[in-house]
Amino acid sequence: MSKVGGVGVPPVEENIPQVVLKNYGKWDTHEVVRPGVIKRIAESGDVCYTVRIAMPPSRVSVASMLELCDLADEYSGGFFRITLRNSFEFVDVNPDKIEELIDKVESLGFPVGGTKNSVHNIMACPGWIHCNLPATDSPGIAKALGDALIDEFKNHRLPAWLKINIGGCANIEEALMADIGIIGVHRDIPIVLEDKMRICEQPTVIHSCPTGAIKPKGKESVVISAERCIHCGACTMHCESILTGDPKLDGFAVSVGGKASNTGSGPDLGRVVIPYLPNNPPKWEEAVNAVTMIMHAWRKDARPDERIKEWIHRIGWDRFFKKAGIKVSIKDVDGYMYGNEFARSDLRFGW
Amino acid sequence: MSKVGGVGVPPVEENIPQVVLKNYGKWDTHEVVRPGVIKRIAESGDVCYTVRIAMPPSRVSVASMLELCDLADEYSGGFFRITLRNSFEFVDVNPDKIEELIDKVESLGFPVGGTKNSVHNIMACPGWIHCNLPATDSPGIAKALGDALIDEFKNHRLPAWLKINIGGCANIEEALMADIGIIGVHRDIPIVLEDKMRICEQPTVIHSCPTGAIKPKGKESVVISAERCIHCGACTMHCESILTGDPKLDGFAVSVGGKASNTGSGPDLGRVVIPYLPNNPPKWEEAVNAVTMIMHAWRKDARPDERIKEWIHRIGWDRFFKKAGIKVSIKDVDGYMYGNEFARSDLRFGW
Amino acid sequence: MADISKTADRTVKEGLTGSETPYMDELCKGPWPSHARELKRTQYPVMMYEEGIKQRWTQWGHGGMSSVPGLGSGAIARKSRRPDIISHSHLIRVLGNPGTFYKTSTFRKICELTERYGDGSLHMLTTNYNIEICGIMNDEQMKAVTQELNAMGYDVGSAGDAMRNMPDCMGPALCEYAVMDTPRLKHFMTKHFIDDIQYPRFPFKIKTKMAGCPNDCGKALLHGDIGIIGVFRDLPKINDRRLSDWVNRGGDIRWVCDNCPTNAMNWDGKKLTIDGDSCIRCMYCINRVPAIKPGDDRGVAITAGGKMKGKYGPMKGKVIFPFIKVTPPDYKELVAAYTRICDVYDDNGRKKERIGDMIQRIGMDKFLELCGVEPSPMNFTSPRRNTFYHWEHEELGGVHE
Amino acid sequence: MADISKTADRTVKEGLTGSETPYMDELCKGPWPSHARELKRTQYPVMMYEEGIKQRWTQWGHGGMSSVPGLGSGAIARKSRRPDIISHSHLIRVLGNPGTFYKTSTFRKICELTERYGDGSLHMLTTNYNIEICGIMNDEQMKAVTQELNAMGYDVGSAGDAMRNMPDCMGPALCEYAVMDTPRLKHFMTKHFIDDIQYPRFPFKIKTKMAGCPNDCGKALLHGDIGIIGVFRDLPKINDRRLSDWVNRGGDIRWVCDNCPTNAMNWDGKKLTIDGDSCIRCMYCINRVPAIKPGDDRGVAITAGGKMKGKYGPMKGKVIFPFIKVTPPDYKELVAAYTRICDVYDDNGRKKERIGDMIQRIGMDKFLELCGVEPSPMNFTSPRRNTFYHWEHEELGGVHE
Ligand code: SRM
Ligand code: SRM
Ligand code: SRM
Ligand code: SRM
Ligand code: SF4
Ligand code: SF4
Ligand code: SF4
Ligand code: SF4
Ligand code: SF4
Ligand code: SF4
Ligand code: SF4
Ligand code: SF4
Repeated sequence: MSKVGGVGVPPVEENIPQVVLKNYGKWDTHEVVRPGVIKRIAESGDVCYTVRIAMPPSRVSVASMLELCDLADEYSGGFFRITLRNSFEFVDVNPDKIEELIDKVESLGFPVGGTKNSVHNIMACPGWIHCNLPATDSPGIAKALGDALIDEFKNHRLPAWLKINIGGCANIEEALMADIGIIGVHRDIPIVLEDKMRICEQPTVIHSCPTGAIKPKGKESVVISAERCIHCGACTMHCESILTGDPKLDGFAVSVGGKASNTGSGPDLGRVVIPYLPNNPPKWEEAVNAVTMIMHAWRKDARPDERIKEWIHRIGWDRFFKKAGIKVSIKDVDGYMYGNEFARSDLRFGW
Repeated sequence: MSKVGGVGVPPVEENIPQVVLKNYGKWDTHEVVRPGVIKRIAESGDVCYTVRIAMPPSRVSVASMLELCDLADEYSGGFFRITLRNSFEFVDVNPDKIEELIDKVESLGFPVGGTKNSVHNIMACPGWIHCNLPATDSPGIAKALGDALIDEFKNHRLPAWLKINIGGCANIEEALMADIGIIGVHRDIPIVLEDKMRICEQPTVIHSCPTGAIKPKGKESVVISAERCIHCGACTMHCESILTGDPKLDGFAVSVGGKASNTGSGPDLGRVVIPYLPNNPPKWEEAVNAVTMIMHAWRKDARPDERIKEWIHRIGWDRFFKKAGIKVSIKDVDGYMYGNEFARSDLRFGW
Repeated sequence: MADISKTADRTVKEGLTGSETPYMDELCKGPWPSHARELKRTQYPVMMYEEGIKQRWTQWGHGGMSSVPGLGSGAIARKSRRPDIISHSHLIRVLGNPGTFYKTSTFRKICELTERYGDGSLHMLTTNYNIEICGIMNDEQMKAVTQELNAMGYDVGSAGDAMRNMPDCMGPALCEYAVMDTPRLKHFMTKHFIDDIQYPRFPFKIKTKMAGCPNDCGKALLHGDIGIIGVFRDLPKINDRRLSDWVNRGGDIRWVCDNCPTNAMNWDGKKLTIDGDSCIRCMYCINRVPAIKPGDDRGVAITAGGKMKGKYGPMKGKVIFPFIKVTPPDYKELVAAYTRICDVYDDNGRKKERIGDMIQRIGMDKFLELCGVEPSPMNFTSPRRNTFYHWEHEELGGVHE
Repeated sequence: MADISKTADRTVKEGLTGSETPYMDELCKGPWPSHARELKRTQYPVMMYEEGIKQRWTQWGHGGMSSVPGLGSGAIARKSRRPDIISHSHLIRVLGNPGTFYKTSTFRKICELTERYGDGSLHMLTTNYNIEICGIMNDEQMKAVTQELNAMGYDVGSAGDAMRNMPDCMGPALCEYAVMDTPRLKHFMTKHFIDDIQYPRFPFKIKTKMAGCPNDCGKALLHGDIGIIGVFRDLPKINDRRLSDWVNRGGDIRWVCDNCPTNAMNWDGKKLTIDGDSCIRCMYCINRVPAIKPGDDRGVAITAGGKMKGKYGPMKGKVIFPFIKVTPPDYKELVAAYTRICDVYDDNGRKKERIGDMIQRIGMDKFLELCGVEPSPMNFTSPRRNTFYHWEHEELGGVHE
């Protein structure tokens, strides 16, 4: 059979416009001329305009991509990027044609924005579209949030940027790395399909559990202890005969304060401040309310250029919960057997 | 047989002078009129002078205590305190008599000082005087340090105060809580006295080891694994037949940055920056050099009112090691199975 | 080829048209781009999603890494729990381009393949920055797609216990802050390690993430099993003339100084100085002031152990090699350091144990030793608190024998 | 009585005189008070220490908690590894006075007892602030000493797996910062819990440490198995007139503002204000400025889990009850909270497991629940990072049955 793979990725030069190649490594500064449109100025004086649009969560049709390709051909010499937040960017757009492009692409249903102090493109995993582990439907929530926050996507009115990531389960994907994250949580223990059990390899399943919650039951099946299970889904991932999820109990948690860069108080993962909200498609009111509540408290109180993490760093968690109107529960206290690191060892209280 | 115990401690009123009782809870402010002498002023206008002296590490003779009692009778109406750093304080001294008292008490061999921005009294455990676990001789080191730092005890010339605590072994006692701490470290595994072993209860000993380094050897004895042993001494503490210590290998580590109060960057235990120095009585040069080296680097670089912990907090560990002239070793990296918490997760380097 | 595509045994057309999809119809409304609308424009079995929403439970069944014929990796297989709608639906992961730049001419081919062999839906991009071609039904199709991609100079992989796609940021291609050439490094690394990307051989997945500077748009430190991030050691460079122009044009330098995390900046009204004893190269002043640029002593920091789940839970990466020079074309030092980490993982990791969990288990000190790192404060936030050392035989001069 | 003291079978006089003690003689020199000199002024078997120094190894053997006849606790027994010098030497722990104030009249009696029954050496004080009467040779002596102490209103205890002495700071007796009456609380607690101090019954020792304010001179948070520390909830009080006097007399208020850890202080040149949204009641401004005093809404925070060794190594205490009102004479709320922690430890602690290690093992959330604490941010530095929750049956509405 003929060879497969071993190729790698195309060279950089193949997919970038002339101006980018010419000024590669020689960019001097940039201006965000309007939400979604970044003007990059090179030492040579050359400029390169990019136009950024939001993308549908997790899945896009070939039909839509081809429409975007048509626009790219017409306005950016056929060049585009998918950003690290999965925004779509037309690269090297003729400044005089920008408004025209914006009209056309927005009329196709792709809003322009998501730069600087705005809500950026929302990242979400496939959830119920294609995965077997989700406790919640990331794309559905992303869509509901996008609809609610569209004006903040299209404007630069926030103290700093607001990034929202959504993961359908404890695998979490991006959620904890965002200013606000949504993470699917299973609450019931996985279901063992006794009859099917023999297709899986008992030792492997037992080994897959981080907390040792899975014990053998006879030669062929296993039992899961509710005391030890942390609902991580690893067993379901590794064994066909263990099902995770319960329509009546599944839901999601909300985290805040993720940030990657080394500025301010430095990089850190977010912290989970709302342990559980119920799944409520297709409008996902609970998710929308939680996010907007946090966003408004931050917006009202933060200093310019202060991301959610830095805002909390300044005012302290004591005051965050008050200002955000979130009730503290015992679930906020890290008691995971391998966690336990956040117990307080000072009296520096902000009553 | 007649009753023993059940008494408790004498009431507060019994051991405090009139002025203290009268102004109890109504003290308004204080001045350190000279090193070792604190003047406390009450709302009523009353004043109370205390005179503080250094005490010998861990042991004092009745003879000396009686001499101090004589002075207390003469100069402070018979009242004194032992502070939380085991300094001895004459309480309520007549201001006109302070110089006289200072002369007399210093001629008895007790220096006056240890207040404010000075080296305070040095705390040390009994070490070789009376304990079976020490890896080093805390009192000997305390004495050597005191001799070397006497001028800093008698003056207020440091950026902030400098507290030095010494513990003879991993039980550590006070060491990690001080600006500079000295902690005895055993390096060899404990010695099992096979023949005596049967006097101890095998399971108890095995259970006493935090890392499970002790395994049964037959019915009556045990073996200790060098891979797992962390030299904590718990087994020796709990079993007569296990000896800890090796004259050729025992020594001590040096820690910095302990602080209890909630000011500045808040309370924290110190960190161990020198993993091992050899025991070298009676002059303990290595200990004296390490402490003075750190003290000088701090003194040279710190801002007024900046304790060692706050100094390091400002300049970062990167620069601390450079400035203190201490070589970083792999031993500085916390790899204890239950530790591991200090691995660096940012790129905020201070080259 | 055509025939292969026909072999797709998709479910009854009714299911697909989505005539009875009240929930998805709801999700098609509103201003934000709708995945529901997108799915309806494809052959994706919409009833699978509609039913999922209705029952509030995914209708999809077991799945995970599967291999493209002739390769060890490259696909995700997915069974369905609703054979009445569809039996299964696989997808292929196409390695993302350097800098994730695309041009329509080649991308249209990818669209065509997706139509021909898949259900017409794409995942643009995954959070590890691959393109997923979805709705592929069988091995022949997978192989065909892969071979056609190969012909275009594209490739697949990045599934299972292999090295995954190595996402980068746009870096010098468009960004003024780049101190490292991420796209070219990505291109080099992908070719250099293509076998490890396509043939799983590690205890668990290895995700390598790259960023061109400490702003870390690649979030490499937070979630890279291995992170490669551009850093500089000397101080930020200040262009005095340009700075005063900027200030005169209204730039608020005082504000920037106030926000310097270590108060390292001092503006006396005329001149800006940066205190070398305080600056931690955080990028803030550089981000805010065009007259301040990264220093010239450049390289990369390599981190390890970032991940989101696993035994010890979410973990940030830890600094292993704080500074490595970047030396194309062979990137010798970098490749050596990177390979060392992978080998140590390969030799010491337990099955399904991520690098981060392994480090937690064996200890950071041990890991650094195994990696041959000369430890420095760049490896820790603080030295250890306990004196529970392990002493090597040499350190004891063999005395205890 | 006299006879009992005579029964002491001390070692050969030669050993004691310390004629051959070059090391100790060296340690007698120099300006700092010398323990060697002190020991030489007593009947302490100096050759034990001299030999220890010479051999660089303690000459003392097994020891630890031992009990005073009629009591469960109160003494430390110590065997010798050098029977040629001395066979053994025990000591008694005399509970420290409230505020550790003493008066010569009673203290001289303690000296006399030390001469009569001990070797004439004292430990003033231990790091848990007891007086140790050293060099006691047998049970009769221990009992005699204890009874004579009892007659004076003094007592022993604080050894073994019991509640230990509960050291306090001088507090309101001499300190202007005190927001809690430490000496009186110490007196009350010692009497109230005297049985638990004298009869070991816990998994391991419980050290309770107290301090009158967040300056924590008692280091209660750092190393108290249980810490009781005075705190206030309202803002520091500023006396404006007094402040401007202080400033006029040269007080550097700007400097103090700069050192406020949360930049909560704002001095406009005339008036000082403290931002209630930023102040964390750290005490700094109060420590530096006589015109600033602690607030009036006062109570104590109770911490648990501080210790220096044990399985998980050195640990700071953790905040359990952030604010408890102090209500003499019965201190109802405080005693209830304190007792609750001890009971939870008693019920859940493993043999020789300190409270801190137990919390680490069972989890902070579980511990707070067992203590009946209504959790607040005062209990954590940050909320949890993982979603690995345990869901109680009630929370699931019994659905999964
Ligand atoms: C295009 C993109 C890189 C790419 O290769 O795709 C990018 C581009 C830029 N980033 Fe970024 N960042 C991009 C994702 C990220 C991410 C990753 C993410 O969002 O998931 C991060 C780390 C996550 C985070 O936010 O912490 C990130 C952290 C930064 C920072 C640090 C911000 C901070 O908190 O200090 C800067 C510096 C700044 O903004 O001042 C930055 C700055 C920039 C600049 C200004 C760099 C430049 O000179 O062009 C670019 C425009 C920012 C903007 O959108 O307004 N970029 N940037 C990504 C656009 C994502 C999007 O579609 O919105
Ligand atoms: C497509 C994608 C989500 C997305 O919307 O982007 C994804 C999808 C899946 N992830 Fe993931 N993961 C994806 C990025 C991530 C990330 C984010 C990242 O890569 O930075 C994480 C968190 C970071 C990390 O790796 O820790 C992530 C952590 C996991 C885990 C947890 C691994 C662990 O340490 O325990 C699993 C479970 C496993 O692999 O055993 C998992 C497993 C899965 C599976 C294969 C589960 C399954 O088989 O049912 C999902 C397939 C869904 C499907 O059929 O469409 N996914 N997964 C991402 C594909 C990335 C790629 O192109 O390779
Ligand atoms: C007498 C004593 C309390 C007692 O009941 O015995 C005491 C007395 C005072 N302490 Fe203290 N502290 C005493 C041990 C401590 C300790 C414990 C220790 O040293 O082991 C601490 C916590 C450990 C530490 O240093 O972090 C301690 C942390 C403080 C602080 C916080 C310092 C800081 O870093 O913020 C203050 C406030 C200040 O100094 O501004 C303070 C302030 C004071 C004041 C000024 C309070 C007052 O108004 O009288 C007293 C005089 C300080 C001085 O010595 O110059 N005291 N003080 C202790 C004297 C020990 C000695 O002999 O030197
Ligand atoms: C006298 C004293 C040292 C001093 O110079 O002050 C002392 C002396 C001993 N300590 Fe201690 N500890 C003393 C305060 C401490 C402290 C400091 C404190 O109390 O704040 C600590 C660290 C804090 C803590 O408790 O964690 C301390 C942690 C230990 C430990 C470790 C316990 C553990 O968690 O593993 C041991 C070993 C044990 O108890 O099993 C120990 C055991 C011992 C023994 C009994 C060991 C032995 O039997 O060989 C020592 C008796 C020495 C002797 O014969 O003179 N000592 N010990 C202190 C007496 C306090 C008191 O009056 O009750
Ligand atoms: S986060 Fe969970 S639900 Fe979402 S794709 Fe990954 S594994 Fe599936
Ligand atoms: S969900 Fe996770 S914790 Fe629960 S049984 Fe499965 S593997 Fe174990
Ligand atoms: S610290 Fe160690 S050596 Fe010192 S008294 Fe305590 S147990 Fe003994
Ligand atoms: S010293 Fe500590 S670690 Fe070593 S064997 Fe004894 S108890 Fe175990
Ligand atoms: S990581 Fe740095 S170099 Fe890369 S895009 Fe972001 S800012 Fe630019
Ligand atoms: S790089 Fe960061 S730390 Fe350094 S001067 Fe600029 S803002 Fe300050
Ligand atoms: S703790 Fe507070 S009240 Fe007690 S002595 Fe120290 S400063 Fe005074
Ligand atoms: S108490 Fe501390 S935090 Fe509050 S204002 Fe004073 S110095 Fe600032």
